[in-house]
Amino acid sequence: MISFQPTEEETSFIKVAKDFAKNRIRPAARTCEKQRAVDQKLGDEAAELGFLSLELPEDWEGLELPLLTQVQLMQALSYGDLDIIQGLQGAGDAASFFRLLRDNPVFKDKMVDLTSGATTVLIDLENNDELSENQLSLRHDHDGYILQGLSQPVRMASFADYALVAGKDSQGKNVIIWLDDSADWMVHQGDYRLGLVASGLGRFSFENVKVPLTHVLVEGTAADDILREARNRIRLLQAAKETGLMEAALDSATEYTAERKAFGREIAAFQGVSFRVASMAIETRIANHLVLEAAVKADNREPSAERLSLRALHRAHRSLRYVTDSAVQLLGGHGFVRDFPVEKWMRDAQAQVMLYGRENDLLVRSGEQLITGEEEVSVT
Amino acid sequence: MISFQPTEEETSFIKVAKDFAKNRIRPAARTCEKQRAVDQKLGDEAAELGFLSLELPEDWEGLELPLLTQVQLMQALSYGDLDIIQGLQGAGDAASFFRLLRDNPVFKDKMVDLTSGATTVLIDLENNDELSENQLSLRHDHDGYILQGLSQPVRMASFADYALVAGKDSQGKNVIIWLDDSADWMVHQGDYRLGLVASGLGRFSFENVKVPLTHVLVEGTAADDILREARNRIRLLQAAKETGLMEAALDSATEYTAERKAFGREIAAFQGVSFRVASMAIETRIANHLVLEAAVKADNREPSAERLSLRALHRAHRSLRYVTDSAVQLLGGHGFVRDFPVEKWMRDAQAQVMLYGRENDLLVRSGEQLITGEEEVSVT
Amino acid sequence: MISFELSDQQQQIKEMTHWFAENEIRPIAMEADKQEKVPDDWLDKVNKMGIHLNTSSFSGGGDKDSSGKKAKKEREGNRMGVLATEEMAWGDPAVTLSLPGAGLGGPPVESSGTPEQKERFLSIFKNDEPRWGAYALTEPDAGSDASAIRTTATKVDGGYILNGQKIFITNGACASWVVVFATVDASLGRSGQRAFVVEKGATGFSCSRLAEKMGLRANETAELVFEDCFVPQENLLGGEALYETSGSKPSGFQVAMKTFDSTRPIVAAMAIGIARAAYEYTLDIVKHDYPKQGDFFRMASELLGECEQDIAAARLLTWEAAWKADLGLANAKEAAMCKAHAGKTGLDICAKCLELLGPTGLDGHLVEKLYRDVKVFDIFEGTNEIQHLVIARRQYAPHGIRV
Amino acid sequence: MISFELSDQQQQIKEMTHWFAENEIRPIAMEADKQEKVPDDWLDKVNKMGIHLNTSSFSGGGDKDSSGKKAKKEREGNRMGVLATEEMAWGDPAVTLSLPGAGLGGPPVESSGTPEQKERFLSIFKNDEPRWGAYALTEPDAGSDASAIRTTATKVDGGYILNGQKIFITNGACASWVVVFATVDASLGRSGQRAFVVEKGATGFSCSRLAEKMGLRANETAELVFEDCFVPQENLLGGEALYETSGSKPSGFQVAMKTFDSTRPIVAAMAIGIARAAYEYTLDIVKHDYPKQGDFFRMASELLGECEQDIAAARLLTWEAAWKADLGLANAKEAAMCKAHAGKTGLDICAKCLELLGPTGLDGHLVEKLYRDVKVFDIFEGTNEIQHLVIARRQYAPHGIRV
Repeated sequence: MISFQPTEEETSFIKVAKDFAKNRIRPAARTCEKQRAVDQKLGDEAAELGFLSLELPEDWEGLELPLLTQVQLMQALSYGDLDIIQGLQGAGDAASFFRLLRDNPVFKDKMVDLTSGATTVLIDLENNDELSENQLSLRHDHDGYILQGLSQPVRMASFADYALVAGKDSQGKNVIIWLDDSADWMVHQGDYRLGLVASGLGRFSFENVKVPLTHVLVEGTAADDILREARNRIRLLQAAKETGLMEAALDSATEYTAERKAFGREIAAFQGVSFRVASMAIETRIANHLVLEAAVKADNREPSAERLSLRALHRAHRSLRYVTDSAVQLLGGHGFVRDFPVEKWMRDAQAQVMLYGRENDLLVRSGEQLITGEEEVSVT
Repeated sequence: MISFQPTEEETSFIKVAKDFAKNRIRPAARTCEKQRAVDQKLGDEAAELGFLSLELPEDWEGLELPLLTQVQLMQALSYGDLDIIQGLQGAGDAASFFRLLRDNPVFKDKMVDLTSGATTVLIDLENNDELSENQLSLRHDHDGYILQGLSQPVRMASFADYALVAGKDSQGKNVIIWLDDSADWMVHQGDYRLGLVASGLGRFSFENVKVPLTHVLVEGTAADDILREARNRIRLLQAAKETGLMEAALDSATEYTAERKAFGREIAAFQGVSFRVASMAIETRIANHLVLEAAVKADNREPSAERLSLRALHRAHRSLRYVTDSAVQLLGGHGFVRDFPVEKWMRDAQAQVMLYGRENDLLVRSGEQLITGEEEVSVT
Repeated sequence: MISFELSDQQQQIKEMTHWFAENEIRPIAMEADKQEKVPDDWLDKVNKMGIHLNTSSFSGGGDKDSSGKKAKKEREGNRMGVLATEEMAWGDPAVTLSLPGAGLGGPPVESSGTPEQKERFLSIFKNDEPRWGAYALTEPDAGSDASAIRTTATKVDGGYILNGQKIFITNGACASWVVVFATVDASLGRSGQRAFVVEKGATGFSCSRLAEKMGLRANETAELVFEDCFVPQENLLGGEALYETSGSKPSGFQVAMKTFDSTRPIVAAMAIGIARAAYEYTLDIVKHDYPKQGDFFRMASELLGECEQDIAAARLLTWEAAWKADLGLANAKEAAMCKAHAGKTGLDICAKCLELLGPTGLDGHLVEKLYRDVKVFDIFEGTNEIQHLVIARRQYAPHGIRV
Repeated sequence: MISFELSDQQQQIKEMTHWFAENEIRPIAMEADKQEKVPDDWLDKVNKMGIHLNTSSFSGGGDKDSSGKKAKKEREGNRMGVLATEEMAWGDPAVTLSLPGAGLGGPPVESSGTPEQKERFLSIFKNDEPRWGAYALTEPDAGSDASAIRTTATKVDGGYILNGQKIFITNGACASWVVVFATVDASLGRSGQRAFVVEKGATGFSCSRLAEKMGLRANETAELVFEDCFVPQENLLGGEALYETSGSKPSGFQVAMKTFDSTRPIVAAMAIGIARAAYEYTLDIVKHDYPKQGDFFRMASELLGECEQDIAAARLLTWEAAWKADLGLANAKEAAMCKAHAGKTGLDICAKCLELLGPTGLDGHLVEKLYRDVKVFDIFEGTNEIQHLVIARRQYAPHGIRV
């Protein structure tokens, strides 16, 4: 039966997350940005509350929640500050791979400690454009792989204990490898000013690093399936975070324009203002719903999950840019200075959409699947 | 010196055109639509005033005006009603070819009468998508060409005396041919309800029609140049017509919203209304300026003329859809019924953009030339 | 639990209405547009099948499903209504709007009529011959501003005398009765408004003209005139009691407004059905006729990707509004959101499909008709601007200001 | 005759400013953003070169070109101003705004100052050391609504006492003088407003804080405080005479407003310069590093095609506004149009370029800086919303209504 009602369990967990977002995360945002890292204590609290292990498997001490529940929690948390959420150390985007590869012998043999503070960085070669020089490449070598080149900027690079590299090798075969020796790489800290400054952005460089087969988690068609599913999950978790930021910007702009006066009345009384707030509200709601629907499909492992995750992330990107820009615009000059959070949110938003896939590309890929695949508009 | 001031000559000719548009064309629009053809008398008057021979060469009894002057006149005329302008019989889009091919021996030999009421239809194979079945094709035959298949819908098909077919043959070679025997083709009247209903829309069908070399105006690289230049000119004349319709819709919506009252005041007092009118005004002005600039380049036969004509027509299409839709929206229920002209204008606008090149395609083609060609933003 | 799966009942009505739309409605869509009329024999046939348009909760197949069921069962009439309406409009919106039934006149009678009135007006939709109800609010000088209506209702012995004019009335000429909004005293503003059910043939009630329109041509849009038209007391919707209960609060204006929260999702569902029809028609052509690589393929992927995304977005918003209504939750904001989004993107989607079809699309293709039809869905039942106002009003309500 | 060719003089200033932007400004752009400051020695160097920012008519190379030329020659100062400003901002907008000169304080002094004031305030910009002028209108509670300013000016013997606070003042702390708007009597509304030139070091005049900003970080944005600040009579802009001439008409408010028609095209030209810098930077990378076919090429063609089109559109609107100003024609509508379009599309263009650059664009690329810089161009000198209001007002003026 069509319903938009979270379960009671979800509702109470979401409340915890939203309170944490408002009372702990939001107030720490500027400081963490200045320090270019999330406050350790804040990270510990988040871990304590379980927010860093939502995606991890139960037998790895994770909560292993359905994606539907996780997206609602991620949205609530990101209402506080996206930068902080993206800078929380731990399994990060790699968590989805851990979930899907929990029984992989590589992990069994190595018994790496992933649940108490160690940080794993996901380097997805999909985000390598095959455009730039010296881009990171993975070459098959007779008994393993060779990693060579410079990755795109990724989150948490500055804090990396482990790295998970996933994507196509030079022959076009998918492979997922596990790196647990930080001597294998160098991290270029670079010059990041736009946004998500506390999230440890950086690029990995590898100089002909030999990866033995004992570090290969999976390759070939088996890797295809894992990669597809993990990417679907990551897209949705990221889109949910974006929705949380949208909500924050919407509320902030609503509040400001309800109080600020000009020409003798609250500026909300001008349709030039209030209609834009209404459009922001619509876009936020749409992004929310598209994420929820895709999460249900992903939980059910339906074939449409991939297309729906592309669709949800595309819309989240687009709406996020619109909503955060609108919030700055509605605050006028006050939107451009650091006295209010909206200027930071607009910067974080732009950094976020740059990190997680080109808007246009996500759209076209979802569209291609419509033409080559199923027929009906999928909402059922 | 940068200037937006028309010459005195232009100003007075534009005044004649605008008066004719307001006093003669506008009032006849609904009747012509019902008759599915432009009133003969109105056409005669337009011819009398010279409006049908602006592009034709002087030695063909045309006015042979610069494109810069013509676009201003076309804009003024279309302020009356685009459908009527598109339905005025005569040389139509073929006029640009006549201008460029005035000395062609085929015309010399045949001495066709083009300046007194005969109607020529341009069938440009560029508008053939290479997508549909039985599309019109031009095949080289040992001493001429074979025409076979069904054209896309074109203007004035129902009134055709002559046809000019231009585009690539099946080998990819450009060729322009002249057909002066209406027995060569059949016109499918079809079922046209959307807009430009008075413009004689129809499709030409040819059943293996043999075109002898005596009807080939030009082929190969010589045809490339003629085609490129003629298409640039046609794009700009069409874009100018679209700008005229935009102006009409803008004025109409402004007037209506200045008079109509709701909630105790003129609806123009609501920013939801007045800001949209302001955006319509901006778009109309932009379309106008891009056409003017491109026309200057085309008159000077500068290499950038092609890109600028693609750019101007792309923006005109986009703005036309926005402005005519907005006019309907601002009139509310009154915008949807035939008591006001805006519903017709929105339909005509949509038909127009469908006839003259896909918006997206025009944009991408202009963008490609930026990447593969010149560097600077061209406004100099 | 959040879910987007249809219940058995929902699935059933979706399938049934889709079948009907595909096999009965779509085949006559183009011809009805050309004739500017839905054929009488077709109407007679579907009426005998028991197919009606009821915008409060759709009833197909002749059975009433929203009343008298066993207690505790979750109401799902609004969700079923939007599901069914999307399918029907997918077949053709003008034909759908012309289906026999109470139409937009249904909700005010259902929500505000006395039991006697409900019985009297809603029971006439029988299989013997097609009948319609209608809803008359808009006037030449009162469009979006429903509080500005000027039609007067003068109390006389045994009833009221109406004088005034109404425009843009769907099925207004063929309707057996029309819910008419009028004011007993313009100086009272909204609280002076009353809703009446005026029956066909009433003296002084006539149709002065049928509107010619951009689209929805097969559906009748009437201009109605009331010249000293007597309406008996028992046709005052809700009876005098309704307007006396609590001073200024309930009024004809409230009757008019409260129906929007249930009709806007229905109107949104229609716009979605239209957009989906254009999208599927175009997708089909692209799939079968066009190349699967290269520039055109990429353009089609982009445009169709956007179309499908906006359809899904509009549909989810609409479902949410209907779900809230079924649960008895306030849904004015959601109803406005779905209407605003579906109305606007409906046109965008049709335009994108026309761009893909190219010039060929001008010649006898369904999509151009849908393009002409869909525009008004961003206008009637509250323009896009009014929807934005409603959303903004709800958005600012917690801050204690009224925009 | 309609023409888009530059005159010799226009071409010359464009080339000169471009040379300067490319060789002097651009090289320090990224570092100045990081330091949140334009280096003093650089400012000293360019000041010695005679490069100033003068927003009414740009003067480069130390020569004054807009005054005292032979009669009959068409004025072209505004066109030269927008051409030069676009080039400078292309180099870097924050550095450009930090250039010595009267800045936004210039236009009000030029348009409303007495000859003595013009001489006294505008002649200080000499080669010995860099000096600035500034313009202080906005207050914490008066942004778009300039008529609501609360800074008071109390008439005393020999002058006025100012009390109040101003925010978002470009070069407000380093300026040698600031044009300050204040009211002699708030109950008089706009006609009570006066413009004063407050000189650095005046007692009671201080900078309370420098704002930290999303972008334009290298440029100083000050918060100014006036606490019983005495301003001598001779610093009332235009003198008492200006405010007495015709009753309520001229006022400080008019002084503030009339400068917008010449400064808005300048601000638009800056936004265009920024957008063009992002576009050219990205085009260059796409040309040299990226494939010339396939999906990425098509996406790049589409996005860059849109960028270039909007840059050209904004530039043509800006030229038109400047051309009208040169001819002495009313240009408020055109000035608002170019500002609205350039401000909005400036951000769109930077965002599109960032999309093309992908994640790499986050790491030390100029475009992300330009993205942060450009946003405020849709806000200051009148927000996009205010521009729409100005355009609408002019659009409805012939119909006799004021919106």
